[in-house]
Amino acid sequence: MNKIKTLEDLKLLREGMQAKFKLRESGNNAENIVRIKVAMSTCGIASGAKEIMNFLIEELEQQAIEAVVTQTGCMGYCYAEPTIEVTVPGKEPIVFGEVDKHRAAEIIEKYIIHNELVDGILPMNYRTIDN
Amino acid sequence: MPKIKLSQRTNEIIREICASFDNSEGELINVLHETQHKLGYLPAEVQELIANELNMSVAKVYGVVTFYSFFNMIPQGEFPISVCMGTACYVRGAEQILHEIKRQLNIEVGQSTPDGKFSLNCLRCVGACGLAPVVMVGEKVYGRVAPQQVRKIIAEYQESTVKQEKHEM
Amino acid sequence: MNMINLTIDNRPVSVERGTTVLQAAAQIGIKIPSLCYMKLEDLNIENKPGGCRVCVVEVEGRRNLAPACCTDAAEGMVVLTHSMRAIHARRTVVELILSDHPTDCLKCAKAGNCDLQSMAQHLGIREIHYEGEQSTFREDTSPAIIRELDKCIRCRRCEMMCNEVQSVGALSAINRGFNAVISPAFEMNLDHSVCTYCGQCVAVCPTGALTEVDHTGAVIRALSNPDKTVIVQTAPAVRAALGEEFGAEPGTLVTGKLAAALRRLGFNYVFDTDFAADLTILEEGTELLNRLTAFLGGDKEVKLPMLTSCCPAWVKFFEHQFPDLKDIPSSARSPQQMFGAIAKSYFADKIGVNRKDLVVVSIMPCVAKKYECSREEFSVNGNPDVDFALTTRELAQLINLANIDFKSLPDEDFDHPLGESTGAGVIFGTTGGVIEAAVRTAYEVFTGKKLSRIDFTELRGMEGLRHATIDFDGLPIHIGIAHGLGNARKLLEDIQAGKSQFHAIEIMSCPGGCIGGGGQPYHHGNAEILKKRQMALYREDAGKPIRKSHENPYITKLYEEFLGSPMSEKAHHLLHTEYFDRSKK
Amino acid sequence: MADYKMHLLVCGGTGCKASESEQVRDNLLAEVEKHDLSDEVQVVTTGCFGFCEKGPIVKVVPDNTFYVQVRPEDASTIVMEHLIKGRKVTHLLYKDPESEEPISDSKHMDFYKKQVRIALRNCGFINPEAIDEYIARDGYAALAKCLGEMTPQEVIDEIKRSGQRGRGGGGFPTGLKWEITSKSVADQKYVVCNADEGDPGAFMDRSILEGDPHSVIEAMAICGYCTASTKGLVYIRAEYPLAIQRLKTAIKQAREYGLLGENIFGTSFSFDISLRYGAGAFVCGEETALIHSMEGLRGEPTFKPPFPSEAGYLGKPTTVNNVETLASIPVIINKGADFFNSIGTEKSKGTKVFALAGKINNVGLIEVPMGTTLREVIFDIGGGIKGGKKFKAVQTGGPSGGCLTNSFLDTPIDYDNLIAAGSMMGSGGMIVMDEDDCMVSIAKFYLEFTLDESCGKCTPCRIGNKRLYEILDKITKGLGNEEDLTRLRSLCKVIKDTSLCGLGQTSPNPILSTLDNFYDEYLAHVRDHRCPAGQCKSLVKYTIDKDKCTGCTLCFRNCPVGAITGEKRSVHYIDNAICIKCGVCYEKCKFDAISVS
Repeated sequence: MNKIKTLEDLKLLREGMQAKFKLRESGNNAENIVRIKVAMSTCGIASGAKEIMNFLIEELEQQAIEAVVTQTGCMGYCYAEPTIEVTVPGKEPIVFGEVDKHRAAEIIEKYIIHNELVDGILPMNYRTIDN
Repeated sequence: MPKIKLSQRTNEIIREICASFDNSEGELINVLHETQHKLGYLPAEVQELIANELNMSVAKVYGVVTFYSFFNMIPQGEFPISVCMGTACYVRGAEQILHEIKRQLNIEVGQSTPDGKFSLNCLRCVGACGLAPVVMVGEKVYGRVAPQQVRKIIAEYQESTVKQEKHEM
Repeated sequence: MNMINLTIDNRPVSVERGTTVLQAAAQIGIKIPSLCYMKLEDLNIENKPGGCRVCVVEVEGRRNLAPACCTDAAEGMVVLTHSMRAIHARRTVVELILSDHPTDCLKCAKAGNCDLQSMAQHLGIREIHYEGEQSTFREDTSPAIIRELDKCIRCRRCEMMCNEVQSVGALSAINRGFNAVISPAFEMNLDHSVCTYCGQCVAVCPTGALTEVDHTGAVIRALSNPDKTVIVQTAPAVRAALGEEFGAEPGTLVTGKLAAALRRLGFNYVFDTDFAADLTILEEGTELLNRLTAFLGGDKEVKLPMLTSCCPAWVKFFEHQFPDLKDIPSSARSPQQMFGAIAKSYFADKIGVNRKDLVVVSIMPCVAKKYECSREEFSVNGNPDVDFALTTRELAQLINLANIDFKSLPDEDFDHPLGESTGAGVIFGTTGGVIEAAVRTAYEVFTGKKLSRIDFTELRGMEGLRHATIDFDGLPIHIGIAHGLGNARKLLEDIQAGKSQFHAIEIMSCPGGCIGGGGQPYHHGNAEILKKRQMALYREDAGKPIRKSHENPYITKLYEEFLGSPMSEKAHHLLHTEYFDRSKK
Repeated sequence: MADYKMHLLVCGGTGCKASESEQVRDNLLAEVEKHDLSDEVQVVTTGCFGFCEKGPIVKVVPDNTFYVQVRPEDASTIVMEHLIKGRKVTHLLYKDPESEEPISDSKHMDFYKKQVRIALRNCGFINPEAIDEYIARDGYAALAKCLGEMTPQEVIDEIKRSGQRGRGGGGFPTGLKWEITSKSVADQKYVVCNADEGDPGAFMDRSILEGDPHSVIEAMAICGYCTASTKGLVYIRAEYPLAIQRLKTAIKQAREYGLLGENIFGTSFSFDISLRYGAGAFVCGEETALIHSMEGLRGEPTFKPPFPSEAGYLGKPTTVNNVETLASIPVIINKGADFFNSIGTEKSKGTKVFALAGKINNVGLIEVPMGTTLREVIFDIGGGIKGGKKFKAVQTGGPSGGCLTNSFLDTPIDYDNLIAAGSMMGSGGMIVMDEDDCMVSIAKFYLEFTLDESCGKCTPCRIGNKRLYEILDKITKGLGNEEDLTRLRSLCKVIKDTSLCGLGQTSPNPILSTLDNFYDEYLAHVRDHRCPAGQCKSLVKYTIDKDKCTGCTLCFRNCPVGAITGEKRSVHYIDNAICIKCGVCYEKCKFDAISVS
């Protein structure tokens, strides 16, 4: 990585990254893949987020589902750890709570493959500053 | 306190740590962290050597070690048990858990079992309040613990003999 | 411009910027009580942790009470030192301290001299509303100092003295919360630590937590044993301070009464350590001249500067902290030990008493002297050269026990032969005095000329570090002076670094020298007392008929009859010593 | 195979459940089946929407229709009207309280979302170990803007105008703090991030550092620019290994990108950050103690002034800011002070992160605008009290704060209101207590904490708190008297009035606030030797009602100490000499046969 020397550098990088994410999220082209974020904060990890992340990666690979699984910080739903956010192309991201292996398998099977929701999804209950 | 003699290697380790912080008195806490990380605890002889290396009084080193609850002067058990005593855990029954562990292991807080297997400590909030009450064994976090589960948790380790990867003094 | 106007207890006061409320109040005669705060004016010693909270006052517009000792006066500030709220808080704070303090005042070594006791009395405390568990600690007895931490009020004065002033580092605050206390590392005994027994912690402790080991009982036993000949020596600084214990103004010289009191106590011979001080000058002075001559002659083996070695705390200090420099100090023993060695040889022979039946007691301004006389190298077949060292305070105790009305005593003289001294011996008790005494003799011996003036005022004073150059008839001799071990450390570090330009350095452990020793009457934080004691010694010196050690006729006689010459083999055996590496390296 | 076109999301949060949301779901399911829509419409239960006051809630996806206060009998209408006829059921829509207009789309009713995430804007959103993701969300744009377009004073003015106050507890205006350091003259100055989050039950700072470390790094650099400091230090608890690791990674990445180091953005401004570790001393959250600790000393506070802004780390001017304070700074710069100060109350601007814990359903990390009421936080966002129990108190401000009761539930949260109510903002721990919690024990719990964490330097904190604890202990053992309550209050006041640092000055707050708000409970302990919550072990006794006991042996089997005896199918007994009063039998008994007295 080259150093960011100017404001322009930063803007270019930002736009490049934003475009990349948009591509992923808009879901009607090459990057037509499922994105999963696993909340990996202390309490997430303490309640098994790491195992879930590994499980998801393996399962998705085995089922040949194109997906990116990344970590993220605390989503705030400590009562429902581990939590994951799943973004299926073309759809709003959905947060699932209390994800154990069984539930993770269910999410892949029902939601990712069959667009079927599973009980206990966590509605986003906060406003962001994005707009 | 029984006197121990530090091995040549331990001496070197401590000297290296001190040197990596420029033997600077102001870095004492970092040095202690690093040393405890490597050796598991900070017995008197280790503190004396550190004082010597950092060119400060051993009384001051001891003053710092005894001020911060993170530093230990006695070896921890093979499986250190920590009970979170944060408020969230407290209102969800951490005291009963602690009581039960003390009863099961027959030790008080700050002590180790005679076989050196377990040591018991309290800590203030690991930040897993969503899982209260929380007990940690080594690095592993047990959430939503009930007094009846304590026996089972301890039993998990009773048989096991995972040697800690700590440097022998 | 830099004056600040404020009101304290409805009275206006104008003070310089940087003045605390406590000091500002004092300027208009308002004495805000305090316990932990202590300032020794001009000695650069201040203890201001703001911890005891006794000096809290009400400052208009502030949410909480303010500690007067660390609150700077500010323009327009309105302070109430005795509002209901302040009094209630102050009394409660003292009650809290008392609730964690033993109540055995009647048999406490510090009774009558205890700041906490006075404070409780001052505030009229008759009941403690908050009784509860008291913190308890193991009592620790060392050769010189007793630590009874149950009586510690965490004022941190001892810690400050031990670290900031003395740079000894034997003590530190340890643990925290209710269990916090001041202790050596690992709560070990003081005698396992790097403690030098300088006793400055004892000198400033407001309570009975730190006191000296009491040897009065042993001395009474010796005095009442008909088989023993008991002789006493008394250090120079004692005569300038003992009077304080009996209500005399600080700075009152009580040399004559002191001799009288000692005689009434039953000592068979009443001698003066000043005699041994003169002897020290001859030995140490000769050693200096030898080293100087060799050095000037190009001898690379010779080490300079030469450091004085009269102070036992200083000796223990460099043995622990600068063992690599242990060849630099003079090998001369301290006056106390020279006296003991001569008393139990020369004098014992003279009066025909076996050394085993001769008991040598010393009266010292010092607690480290207790330790010094217990050092193995200062005994012969297990019989110490000096049997017991009492502090000035212990002597006062002894005088009281013997029903002596000190004030009404007549002035008496010391006995001969070990009681005769010169003005040079007297000033050993103050910082700068030893080196001045040495210069008076060294100059005349070195140059062969008579001094035109005897008072070397350039060597006097109270600054922690001083230096002067004395012209030895064309040869400039650079002299350094340090009192307080923290100051001494600076000079030693210079020596280690090869930066020292001095030929000779005088070091005394206690601020002010022996007049400020750990065994002296308590100064309670008043540095004026030390200065007055210092002036007293210079007065005594000025009034002495002989003021140069080498002119002391009894010293001359001693060499003629017994020792031969300074640094002779016999002198070396009896009057010199060696030092040990006490570091753990 | 189903291919759902629509989802009906029924809130399954505890609040909604209490108002029959389960019945709503069952009815919806039945209606869907009845109309043969099972393959197209899926009915699911969700977690809490955070709008419990208007529950039960049903949301229709994908059109985001948001129905509130849905009754079970409304199910048929929703299915018939909305699903089949495609018409929204107007009377179930949320009505704007001002205009009385129904709002059909949840996208246009963000206001029901009580939370606004500023400090937490990236937490749970980006990968904290990927600087690119941070940059994609305007990361380091604020730093670029400051360096490129603003003078240090302009930045400080902007922060001052934003009205932001320190989130560590004290509430000192951030801009002012920066300004003081900027005006101090010295050859070296420091920026310190206080990440020694020690309040038990608080984990805001940890979450931010774990979830969005770059926001803190960026803000420290901005602070460095404003105050002409080139060195930053993060003082972080050693108990937070994950946060430490993420922070280290982030610092490394920022250095690689040239966002830390020499000549940032090609300007003459250089700044770098290193870490210092705490070692388990709560008092080190106090800034002078923190600085001593960073210098390798015992973390004992010293008297202020001098303030760190004038003489701090190594005697140099030092700006000490808390993690959350810093995390909001880039937003203030990017979106402007007006954006920030449009949120909140008159004297407390912006948002505050709280760690919601205790006897509450939705334990978690939340961020709400200043001025949100405790009721909204506890009952909407927090989803109410666990197990359907009664709300008793909420503790804010950790060991420095107080317990607030029912009567404060509608108090808008801000610095001044909380202090007026006898508590304080503190760093943001919010512990909810229910009817089972004994307030005397809670006060004692906090005192024990303070006692443990007091540095021992000043008398009132060292001995005074010990005495407070002893009195409380006596009371919880049933040995107290009414005079003790007077002594307690009087000593509390002196400790507050005379202690050296914030720890001691606030340590009596948990006692004073419980004395104020739960005096009857104290009285019950000292007068009747009774613990109304049944929590003080010395004062309770468990007994088995022989008429109700069925001899099921469940209590016998669960008793950890073997205090219960009895044959199968016959009445059991508790031996009170052995009983440790853990309450397990009481919880386990299915027949209500065990009583506490």
